[in-house]
Amino acid sequence: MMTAPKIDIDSFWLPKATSTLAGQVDSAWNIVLYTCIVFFLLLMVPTGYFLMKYRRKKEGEVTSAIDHSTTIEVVWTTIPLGVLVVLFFVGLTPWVSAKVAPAGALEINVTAKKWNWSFQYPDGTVSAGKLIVPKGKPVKLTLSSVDVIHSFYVPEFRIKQDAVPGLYTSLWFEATEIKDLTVLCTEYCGNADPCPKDESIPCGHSDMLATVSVLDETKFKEWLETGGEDKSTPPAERGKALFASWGCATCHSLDGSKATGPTMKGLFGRKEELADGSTVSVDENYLRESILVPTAKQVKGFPLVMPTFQGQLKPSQVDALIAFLKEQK
Amino acid sequence: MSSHDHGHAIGGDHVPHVLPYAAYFATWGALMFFTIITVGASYVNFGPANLLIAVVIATLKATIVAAIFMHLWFDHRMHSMILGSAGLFLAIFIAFTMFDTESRGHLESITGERPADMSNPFLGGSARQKAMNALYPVGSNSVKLSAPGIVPGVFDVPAAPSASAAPEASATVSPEASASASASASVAASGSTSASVSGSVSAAPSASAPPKH
Amino acid sequence: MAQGVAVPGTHEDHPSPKAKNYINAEAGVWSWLTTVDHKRIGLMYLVSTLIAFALGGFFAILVRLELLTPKKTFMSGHMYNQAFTLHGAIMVFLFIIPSVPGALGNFLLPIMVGAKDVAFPKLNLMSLYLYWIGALFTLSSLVLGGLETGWTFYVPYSSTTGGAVIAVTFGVFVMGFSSILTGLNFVVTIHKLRAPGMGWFRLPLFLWATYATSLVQILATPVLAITLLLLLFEKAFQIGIFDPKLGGDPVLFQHFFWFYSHPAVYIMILPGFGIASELIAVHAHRKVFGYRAIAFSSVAIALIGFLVWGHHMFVSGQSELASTIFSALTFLVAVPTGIKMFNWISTLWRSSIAWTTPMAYAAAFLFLFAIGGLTGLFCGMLGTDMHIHDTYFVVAHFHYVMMGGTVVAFVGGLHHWWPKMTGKMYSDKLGKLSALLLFVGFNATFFPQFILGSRGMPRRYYNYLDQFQPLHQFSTVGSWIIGLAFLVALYNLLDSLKNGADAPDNPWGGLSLEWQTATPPPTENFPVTPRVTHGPYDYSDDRNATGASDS
Amino acid sequence: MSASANDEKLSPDFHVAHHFDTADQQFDSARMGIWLFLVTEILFFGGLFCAFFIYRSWYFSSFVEAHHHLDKVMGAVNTCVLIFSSLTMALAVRSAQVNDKAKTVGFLIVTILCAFGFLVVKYFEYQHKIHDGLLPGVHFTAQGFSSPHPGTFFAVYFMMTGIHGLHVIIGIGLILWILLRAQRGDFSARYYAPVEGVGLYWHLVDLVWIYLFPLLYLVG
Repeated sequence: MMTAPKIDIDSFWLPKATSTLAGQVDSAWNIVLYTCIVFFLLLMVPTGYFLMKYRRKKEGEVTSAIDHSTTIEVVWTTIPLGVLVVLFFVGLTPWVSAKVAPAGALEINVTAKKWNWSFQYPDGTVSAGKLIVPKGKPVKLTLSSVDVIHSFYVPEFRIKQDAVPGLYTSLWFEATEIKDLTVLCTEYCGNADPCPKDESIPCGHSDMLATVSVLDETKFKEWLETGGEDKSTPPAERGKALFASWGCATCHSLDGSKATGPTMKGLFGRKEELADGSTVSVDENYLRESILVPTAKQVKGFPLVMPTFQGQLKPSQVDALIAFLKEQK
Repeated sequence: MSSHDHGHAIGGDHVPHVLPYAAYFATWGALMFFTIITVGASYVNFGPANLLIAVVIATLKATIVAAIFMHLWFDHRMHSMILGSAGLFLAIFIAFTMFDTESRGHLESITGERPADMSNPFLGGSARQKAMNALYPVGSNSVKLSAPGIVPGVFDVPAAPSASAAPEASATVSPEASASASASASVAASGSTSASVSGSVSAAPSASAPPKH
Repeated sequence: MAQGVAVPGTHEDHPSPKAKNYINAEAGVWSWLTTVDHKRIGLMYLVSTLIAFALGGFFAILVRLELLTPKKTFMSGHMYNQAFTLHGAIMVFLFIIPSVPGALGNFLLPIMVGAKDVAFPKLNLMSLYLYWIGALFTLSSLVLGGLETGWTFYVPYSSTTGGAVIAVTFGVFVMGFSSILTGLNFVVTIHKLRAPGMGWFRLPLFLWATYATSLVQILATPVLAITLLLLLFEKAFQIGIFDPKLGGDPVLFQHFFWFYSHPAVYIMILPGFGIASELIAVHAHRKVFGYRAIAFSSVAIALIGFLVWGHHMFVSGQSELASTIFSALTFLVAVPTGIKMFNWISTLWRSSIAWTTPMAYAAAFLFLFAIGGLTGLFCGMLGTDMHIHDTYFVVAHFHYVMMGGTVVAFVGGLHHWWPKMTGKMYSDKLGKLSALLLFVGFNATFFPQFILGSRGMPRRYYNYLDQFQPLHQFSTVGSWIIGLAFLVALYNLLDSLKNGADAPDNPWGGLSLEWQTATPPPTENFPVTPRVTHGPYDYSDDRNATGASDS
Repeated sequence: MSASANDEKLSPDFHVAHHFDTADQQFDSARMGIWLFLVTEILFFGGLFCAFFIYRSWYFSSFVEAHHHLDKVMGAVNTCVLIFSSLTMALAVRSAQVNDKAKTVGFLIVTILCAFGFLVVKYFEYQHKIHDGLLPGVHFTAQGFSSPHPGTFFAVYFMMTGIHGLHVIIGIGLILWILLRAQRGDFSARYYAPVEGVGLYWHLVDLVWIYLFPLLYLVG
């Protein structure tokens, strides 16, 4: 399981509100909460009172013959109806603001797959598992999924939207605080069986977490300019991080054990037998091709299920991955 | 046991309500007639009305079958109500479902090409993406993201071309319009919803619409 | 005794309970398996659904136990997914949907309308067999590699995952037919087999609720059947109706599914409403306040229930316009539901409440359902639903409705009609103890889940953030109390069969027809077809006031 | 209406089931049951109609292109066959109503023959589709389609006609059952509820096809 930031709870019911929308949702929440409490008391106080007062003291008590009152039926039909109409509009308001992103919002594409999130910025920068956004600027997320339905949920932002394969859905937010927040998947998407030994690798629905890092505008620009990568760390180390964050480890083991895909242990220089009968020697070109066009050379005995990473990984990231894979002796 | 009592709604059910042969053959004739009509109509292209014509004729035929062959016309009104309720709830089902599917943005209308590349939904397909890729070649290390407005629309520069308003296409309507409603598939619908409800949102939010917030 | 309801020759010189009744009319397993007696079929439904409930409850306990700690407590994530899927699927399809109509409805409906049997007794037996066959297919998943789709079978997960999806889908498909046939049987019985004098407004409210339920079963279940059939073909042959890779639409599946499953929520809760009306009226010995309002609100809930299914899909990618309309319509359902609550409470006013076990359950029902119903407002509101959708808040909400509502009413109804069904009285003390334990355990289990959900804990999570652990632990302990409550109730009822006193014909002083016949009832319910002269709740001696319900 | 006149026409096997008071009540209940059952059938097919309308609207060009691969003539022939069988079924019910056993049996036989005829035509249609690779979803192998997702049309086509065909087969079984009972002399002017019930079912099968034919074959 990825380490996820704690959800900040600052009231009995709700997490701390850290987006512009959260305030609106919370107002609606409070209105419906107090309405419910009032109605609950309205129902339960008489119930409790009647249950005590009208206990049977002796057999054969004569009970009231009043069996209806049109007036009172009309009253308790129309008053709740009026309250409900109001509640509908109370609920509608924050929702409309949640659904219509301001023009000029920073547009980020979100791709969900079992069991990780990746975020693609307009300049092509791709960040896996970590959504970096500027504070105080509207950010519009366009979601899709490559396998099953997932759902993007940030409790402190009060936003949620399913990521559906074959469909684009969207939502937007504007963060109001500089901090790290947890993204949760709320649409059930299964579990790997068995789980990878390494517990840091997401293994199922409840591990499909990501982090939203809200930075101030300057820091965000800096981050984006470097493509989200820290060039000072050695490539192999960056590759290791990429290997984990892109979910490669879900299918490729590092210890030689068999999984959905071939193991990465002793990969470099190995002779692989392909599905078409030919063999290939694993070198940089083969690795690059397999990452970008997995369908090109399918290793015998493994299903062709790997998605392409073309357009998601930058060349420098592919290089980093290759550097990491070369070290897996 | 009378067979002369057709023509009025039946009362006692243990008296079978027997129609004359002529009624059956006339019904059959009418059905064949409408079959010929509907087949004939299929050779003429009425455009969008094709479906409507077919459904209307089919409904006529179905009504005839139900009324005569299935005896509904002479039967308890209850049975007509039962059949009617089936139609009503079917209509509710189809109407509400299509209410969603017709007002929802669908991948096809966005990408303009099918089948969509499911393994990488954001690659290649969308016009917006193509425009974006043209501006910033994917993965190109040579792109230095230093110019202001490089994340169009976010940091000031209202006039800067937004990601979706690609150089080549600010004028063309179809791929671009869909691309800017884009990616938010369904936002177009919400635009009209909210417009009707709150009147505060433009009906077709696009990249060039004034910011609301 | 039989105030206002003249049933010749049933009660005056009623012989001892050992006399011929539906239970001892014939002996042997074969006589039960081939019976067309609605009471025997009802009893077999009762036993079957209770076994299913025990099994579903077992999985619930496992799920709660696993959630005692974040990460692994004692089972793998894969097994956890199967446990909650089976808990949901069994509880919904094998227990709640068939339980009240199948068990209590079958047993009581013909007696309550004064008929000898349901309209189509053989069809009724076929329903039971279809239920058994469907249940077998569903449970076969236990040995066929499990099922981990969640009870909602959302595509494309269900059409791409392994396990026994096809077997379960087929099982639920078959059980759907069982449900349809039961509903059809009930509608025809109520329309055509009412005893002389049994006008529509002399039907006990339980029958109005059952009637509304049956309408929903007939109108909604076929859509589930076609949905599951399409899913089955999708899974087996990849026909591409729902598969996005082939141009299908996963969200369309949700429309199909919820067009059934939302009305199905009313299949589950309406019978509970009906039972609650009976329990309150009989044990408070008062003419029901707003009989017609309660009766019509049942039908209204059933019909409006068809217009609101999209509220399960506010964040699914459904168009915003559709969501808005569905949300608005959703609020309409709250009106008839509120009317019921108000009228029940008014029925308690100036009544004579006997604190029996069934009344204790009815009181628990009123409290729990009030919470379940009101918290539905949070889910129906677009803005707040966005936050709590697919979180524990929703889990708590529907458990308050389904379990706090239907199950509590069902167990209350079981205690209410147990003497009639078995001819034995149970211990009232133990019965009330079980009601109290259930009430305490239920709130301990599910109230914390409201808090968990509103704080951001998603549902169907095997692993969770450490900060949620205290509330999860509280909830798990609560689930043990619920388990204990059911064990006490089960012991009490089973013990009564052996050691209980013989039940009189009318232990609670009820006025509807089932109390006017022998206990247990004879095979054809009444020696002579009863002639009904008054409404089912004319407890008041003031005969002038009863005119209102005659017409 | 003299009771004795009715009694004469009662078939020997007929008796009012134990839980009904009168034959009327039994007859009415049976018919209401059948009508309610037909409601479930309509809603069952309704799901597929819903899918048809939605995907037709989404993949309009694909549906138009794909429907040209259906054989209009065969569809029209089958429509006529089914409508004719509906006529003979209605006449069979009429014959039962007037105590004409020979005609009841005769019309039922014609109805069954029509049903088989329908299935034979359907068989040839399916054979062509399968041969041309016009199958649903992943099994769609036909070449030369210019629009995407023609498989979706055929998914709808095969599901709809397949389930309809299944109903025809069930119908054959039911009519056969009625036929044997009619032959045995079970029915009379006073007791013909099973004939009418199966008749209603058969008309519904026809009714569904009345919609399927234009939607799938004609407008696509």
